[in-house]
Amino acid sequence: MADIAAPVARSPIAPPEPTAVLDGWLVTTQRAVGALRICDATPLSKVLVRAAEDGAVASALGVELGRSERDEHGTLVVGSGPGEWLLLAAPGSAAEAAARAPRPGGEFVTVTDFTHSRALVRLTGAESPVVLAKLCAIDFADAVTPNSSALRTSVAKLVTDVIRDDLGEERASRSYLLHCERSSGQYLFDALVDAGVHHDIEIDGFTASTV
Amino acid sequence: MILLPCPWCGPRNVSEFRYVGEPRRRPDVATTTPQQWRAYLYNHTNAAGWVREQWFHRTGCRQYFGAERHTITDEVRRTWRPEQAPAGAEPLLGVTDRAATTEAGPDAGGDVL
Amino acid sequence: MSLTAVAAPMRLDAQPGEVIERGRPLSFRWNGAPRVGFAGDTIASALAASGVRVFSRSFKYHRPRGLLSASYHDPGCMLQVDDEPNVRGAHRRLRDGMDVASQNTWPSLRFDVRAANQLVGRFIGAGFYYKTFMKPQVLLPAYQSVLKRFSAGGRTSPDDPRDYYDKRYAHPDVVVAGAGPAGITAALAAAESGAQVLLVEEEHDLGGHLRWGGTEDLARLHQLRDLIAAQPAIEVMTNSVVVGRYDGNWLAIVQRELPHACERLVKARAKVLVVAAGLIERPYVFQGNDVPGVMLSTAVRRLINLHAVRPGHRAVVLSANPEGDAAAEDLARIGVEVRRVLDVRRGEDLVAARGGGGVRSVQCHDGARIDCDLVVTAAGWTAPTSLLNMAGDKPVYVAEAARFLPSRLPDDVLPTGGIAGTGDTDALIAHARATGAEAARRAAGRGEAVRIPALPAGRHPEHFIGRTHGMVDFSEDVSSKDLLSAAREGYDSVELVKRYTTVTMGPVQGKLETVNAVAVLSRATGRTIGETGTTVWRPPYAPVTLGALAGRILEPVRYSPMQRWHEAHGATPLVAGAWIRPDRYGDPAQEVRNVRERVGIIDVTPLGKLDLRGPDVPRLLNLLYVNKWSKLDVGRVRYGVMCAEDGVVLDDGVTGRLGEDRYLMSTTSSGAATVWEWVEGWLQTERPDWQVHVIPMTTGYASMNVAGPRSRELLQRVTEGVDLDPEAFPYMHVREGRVAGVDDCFMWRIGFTGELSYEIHAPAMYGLHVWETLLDVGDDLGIKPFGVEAQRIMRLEKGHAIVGQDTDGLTQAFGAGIDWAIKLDKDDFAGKPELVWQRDRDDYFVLVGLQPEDGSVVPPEASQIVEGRNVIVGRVTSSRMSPTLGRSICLGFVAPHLRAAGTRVTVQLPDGRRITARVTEQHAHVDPEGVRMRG
Amino acid sequence: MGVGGAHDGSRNGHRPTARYSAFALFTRGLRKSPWPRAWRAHDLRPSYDVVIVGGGVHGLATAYYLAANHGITDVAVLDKGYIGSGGSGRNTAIVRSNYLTPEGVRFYDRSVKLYERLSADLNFNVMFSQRGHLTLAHNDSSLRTMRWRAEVNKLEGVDSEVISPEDIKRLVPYMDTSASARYPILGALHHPPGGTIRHDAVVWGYARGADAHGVHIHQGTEVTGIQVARDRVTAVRTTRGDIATPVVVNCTAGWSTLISDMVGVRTPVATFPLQAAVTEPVKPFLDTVVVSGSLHVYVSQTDRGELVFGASVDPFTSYSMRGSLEFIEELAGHVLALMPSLSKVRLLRQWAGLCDMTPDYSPIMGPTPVEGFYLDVGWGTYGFKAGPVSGESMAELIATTKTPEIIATFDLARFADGRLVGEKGAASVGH
Repeated sequence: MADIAAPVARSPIAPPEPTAVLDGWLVTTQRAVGALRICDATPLSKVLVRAAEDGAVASALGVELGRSERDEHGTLVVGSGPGEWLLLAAPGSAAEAAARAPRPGGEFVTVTDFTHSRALVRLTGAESPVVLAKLCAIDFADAVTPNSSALRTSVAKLVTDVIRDDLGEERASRSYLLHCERSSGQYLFDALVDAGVHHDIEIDGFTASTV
Repeated sequence: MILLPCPWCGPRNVSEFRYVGEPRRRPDVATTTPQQWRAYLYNHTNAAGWVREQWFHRTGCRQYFGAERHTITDEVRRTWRPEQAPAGAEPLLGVTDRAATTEAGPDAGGDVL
Repeated sequence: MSLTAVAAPMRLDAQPGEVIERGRPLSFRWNGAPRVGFAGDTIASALAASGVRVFSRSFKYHRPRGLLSASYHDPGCMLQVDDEPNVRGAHRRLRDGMDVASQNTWPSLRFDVRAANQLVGRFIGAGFYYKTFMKPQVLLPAYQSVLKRFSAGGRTSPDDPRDYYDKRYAHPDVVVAGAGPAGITAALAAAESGAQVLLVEEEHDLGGHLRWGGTEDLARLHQLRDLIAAQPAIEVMTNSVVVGRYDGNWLAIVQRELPHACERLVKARAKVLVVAAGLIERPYVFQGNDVPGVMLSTAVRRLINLHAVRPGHRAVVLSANPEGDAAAEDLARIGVEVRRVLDVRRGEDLVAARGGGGVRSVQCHDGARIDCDLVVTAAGWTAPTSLLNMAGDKPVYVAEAARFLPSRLPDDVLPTGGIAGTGDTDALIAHARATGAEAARRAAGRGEAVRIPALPAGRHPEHFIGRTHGMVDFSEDVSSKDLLSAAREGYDSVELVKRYTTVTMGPVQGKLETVNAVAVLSRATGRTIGETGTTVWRPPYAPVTLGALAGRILEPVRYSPMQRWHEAHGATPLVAGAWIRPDRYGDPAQEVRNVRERVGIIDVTPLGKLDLRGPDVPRLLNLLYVNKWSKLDVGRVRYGVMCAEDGVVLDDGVTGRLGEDRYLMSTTSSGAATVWEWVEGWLQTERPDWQVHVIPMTTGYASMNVAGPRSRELLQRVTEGVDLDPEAFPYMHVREGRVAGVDDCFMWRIGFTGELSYEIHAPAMYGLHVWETLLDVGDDLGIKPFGVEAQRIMRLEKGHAIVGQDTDGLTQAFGAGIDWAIKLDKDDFAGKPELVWQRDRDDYFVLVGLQPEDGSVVPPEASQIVEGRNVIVGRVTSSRMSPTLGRSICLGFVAPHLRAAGTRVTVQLPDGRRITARVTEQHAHVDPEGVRMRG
Repeated sequence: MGVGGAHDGSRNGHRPTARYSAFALFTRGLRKSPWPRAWRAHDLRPSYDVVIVGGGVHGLATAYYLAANHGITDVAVLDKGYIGSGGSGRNTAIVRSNYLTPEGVRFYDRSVKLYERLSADLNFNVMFSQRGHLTLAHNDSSLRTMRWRAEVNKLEGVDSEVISPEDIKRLVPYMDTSASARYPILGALHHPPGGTIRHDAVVWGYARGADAHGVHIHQGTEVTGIQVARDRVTAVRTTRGDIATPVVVNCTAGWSTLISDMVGVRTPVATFPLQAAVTEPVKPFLDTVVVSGSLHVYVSQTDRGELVFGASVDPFTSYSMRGSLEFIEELAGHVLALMPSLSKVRLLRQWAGLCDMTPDYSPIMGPTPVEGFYLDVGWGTYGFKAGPVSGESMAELIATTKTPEIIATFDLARFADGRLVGEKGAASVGH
């Protein structure tokens, strides 16, 4: 065996300098100070659960299509499709999250670590719906897509899961997670930055608190 | 931009969907004649009025579903999941592009392996 | 006297409603000469203030043209502003430093040689070009080059930058198109009823005609503006237009001249659209109606009251309505000598206006001839029903009111204001208030219907065309005489006359001229205006820049985890659909040699990958592929070909069995999306009872192929947990292990290049790490990256067909020369019946290997294989110079009688030469026995 | 038996026409004497030898050639609207013959040849401008298809050649031929005989020519039914009355299924809208027709300076001709991808027509199982350019009851027989 350096995980989105390794991932250490922030959240663990739409797995997870909820472990469970759930958890915890996924006997269920297969971006700030409105035909008004809404749609002509996941005290800070297949991650990130450029969007580095 | 009510996701712009075509019953492979099989491949009612057809929610839930659309007004009066087809409707067929298509557009993958 | 006064002899003292800021003078250039104006001026008002009367020359006869409507759709005022063509000079606000030029003039506005066309006007009436230049044919290009010189448009340049344009979506409850008093009132009422409202106004300010009205109008204007400002539920867009209403109340709104963008397209899904577009004043058709100085009453009132510009010195006014009377009063107030007011309601009329560069006199119905430099017409109003038509309305003509009124509209479109009927301001406002409230109710989908009071049609003289012929379409130079003769020749329906004369087809889009054209046609055919009908109004309502329609460039691009490495190492990029890939790093032939002799590595991440789970996967594979899958052991991979139901080859790839119920299917890069939908289609609709989950993994794995005789040695240095011994890990097998310190990597032993090779699929986040490690660790073995081109060469050396290149849209599986894979003894698979019949036919072209007898000649791909003079009996689908064999090699289709190995075929090269090529025994040119890849 | 024998061929009567010429323009201008009608209106007769459904270029050309080439003049052309109100007046008036299959090339080349002399034949200037036609290739596979077309074209004697990005830049200086373009241009198929024509003029010229031979043109006459007895056509029912006839020709586009359904003939046709748009005039800068199949767009500039744009058909079937916003958005994006400097040019008008698509991107022409019922349908997006040759061949077929060789591969039976025409590979955008 050759002498091989320990692998560093990389997001498809190039981190601006300066960078550091956090939880095994190369991330930017830039910090945003403005009101509108975009963060590459790809290091989050992503687990896909597939099962019957209305079976035991569905009731165990308890999250309907189009909604998202945090479970007692802090994992964000997203009803991302019919009979399909996306679990978002802290970096490096995919195996634990997968292990916790319900597997009732007799039901056909598939649990897949998806971390390496997807890009994840978090857009935060009161103006984030305005930015999204440049790229996405969905109505981001509170009445239509309140906090915890989740949907898959076209963002910048790319298939993207959009999950409204407001942050902060009382969840008062409007925030969206955008999740797409990995090879288009840089494209999606660039499109969001372009859409936010006249709203003074700033790039924010990934931190543990991004979960 | 017409709205298509996806049975799972609700109303979305039609650009999120791929039009599949009029559903037709797949003939029994063991007994089919060339005439039957090619009618299945190629023929359409192509009606000017209410038609039953099949769509695929490409940028959403990625499910196939049925719809009843008026081909003159483009009004969609109902949609259904494959297992909920209304009486008399042909079952939805997964045989989406029954005949192969070679059309290449920006969204096609290109020409290399 | 101030400098400004000298430069602007027609500028009036301050007017009560003026929008110019006299404290902010602006300088600009007009056809090269310096001019001044004020902030708030339009280009046209500044020019008019400085004494300019002629703004352009007409399209065909090159008649001088002045201001007509002094609004966005003024046909005489299309200007070149800097690098922007066709700027609406009567709408665009003046900016400091603008370089403004007239467009349709050569060599100059004052002296235009093409004005000679006026003299020959009687010979070149509408459609004259259909009647001449038929023979000889050679004259036609000459004629066309002459015609091109007459193009009225502005100038573009290949160097013009693509400016910043933008788009956004909106989801308002109610959109109000038009912010005159009715629109404002409707918006307020809707907002008060709880609706989120978008109020869209084409002009720079809210208020419609109130802006150029008297004291009372101005008081009302300020009151309405205050109410709007206080209403947070209304978003106001000025200098913006609802340009289209599409199915589902999908509205296209264009915002112009924004701080960051030239234009922005807003795509609004409105629950309810309120159309309050007001009325457009219609020109009157009489001789000389296009002489500069003949203007509409609204133009005169705009010039005076908004921009403090004196439109002339001595005026004659033709008035059929109170607005015309008000214009006469405005003129008198500012000291213009109103020499006569011809009142249509009393049977008075205007017969002709005379003058060249400007009007000098008019002739009246009673024979009187009056000298003047300004003729004002107020002949009536056109309802701009475009948006209503787009919503399916067929407005009906009401003769007593001399106008069209809306008839039937969908529930989500409501008209109000002048477009809906006639009434005094109070009646219109009451209508608008009810309409706004009802719009909000319909948007909410609940509440009790609000009764909308009916508006009367009103009364107005039908005064479209006078007793002389005049211009109907000012932008296309179509006169009433042209329309008449077209109707006589049989072009007597409204659509035919439009197409024959081009009336209404110019940049004004029929807003000023449609109703007049219909009036002329109805007179010519003896039908009523109602019977004649109007042309179809097509979107957009106002012209929209291509920039706004295109918006920002949103074309998804896909990169593998190693793409940045490729770029840093000199790779030539290859655009392959959405993917950007390395085509080559240097000489592809050298890259090939390195693989054949040592070891190379290629990034094949774009290969489609579907993770298939579940007990029914083998049934699925049996259904999708033409070959058999029931007995694939864990750890093995197999090549498969898919056909569509017509038997045409759809895709190919290898699928491996990773575990008891887990398979990884690979597809071609370009076919990845299609195959995924194809698989899901069968599962969701035809075989919903099967237990299979399909998980797309294409970019979950960074895929790289390590190929060459030293590939095993290289991998032994970095692989853990996999025995790489050929006995333990033979050809067409798959193993899972740790590569370069990365867990969960899959390795497939397959040989697309024909070499001993390992395809490594590493979790994508570690892709770059694995790639760099392999290159680093393999340095002493001579590892070099290779690109797509080298891979194409090697796959052709090996005779591997590419679906879509070595097959086409009609190639059924037997034609691809893969008879060995097609298992017709399976009960069913996609396309099976067609393949059964194809086998029985045996009349199809088939793919074979080909080698030119002269190995130095590479017949370009798509060279045809011919017999006799021009009978096509095949074609070359792939061809390259083989670095391994030192000769040219091909794959190609040949007719059935040529398929036998050893047959000589004739290939016609694109340069016309013909060469001979030999059909080879196998598709493979190099190592047909597969010794190297099985090693 | 041809239908010409049923009646005296000149029953409808020829009439002297006022010849069009520069001299006549001049003399009439001097005398201020008006031109006569280009075609006449008639009462509907109770019977005709031939009834053609559809007063577009196909129907009128068929009528014209029936009369001019075969002396069959007892012919009625019916249109539910005005002549040319369908696809003939809604297409983007591009003419070319650079098809992929030998039979396609031969067929369209015949059409180009007829177009070249049509102004003289009809004494009506149709303004055929053979300004050249470029089909861009943005990737390897489309470049290969372009070369395939060029090679087949050359073998059939049609002028087509693959040219380089540098050649393209010379022909179209506005084109972004840089390698860094999102869809880089690798080459193009250059087809010098291709060009544009004044589409309405073709309709009117054929109408005037047919009328001069005695053909009756009935506008505003909608077919509501077709009577069939013992598998033979006997009469046509219209909104203006019934017509007895042994021959009905379906020359409609968009609505062809509805006409075929009247006699129970099933065709593999699906109707899709095809949209187009035009800009305001700008000074002429584009001399050739430019097509990009990968970007689904084609562009030409009229002599007046307007840019005319077209695209591929809409993504789903419909009989709607209302047009969509997403069409012009996508179109503008693709035009600017090719010619970025046009961002300030304004789109003036958009419209839609209906296209009857067939599975193999080729028409359906010929007899049907119902005797006397002929098809000239399934014209997809390429019907206009085939107008003259279709009229000529349909006329020959009706007059002789023998299928001319040039349309033999376009028969209806090919679908059931599995003999599809191989035009599909070239036709991602068929203009």
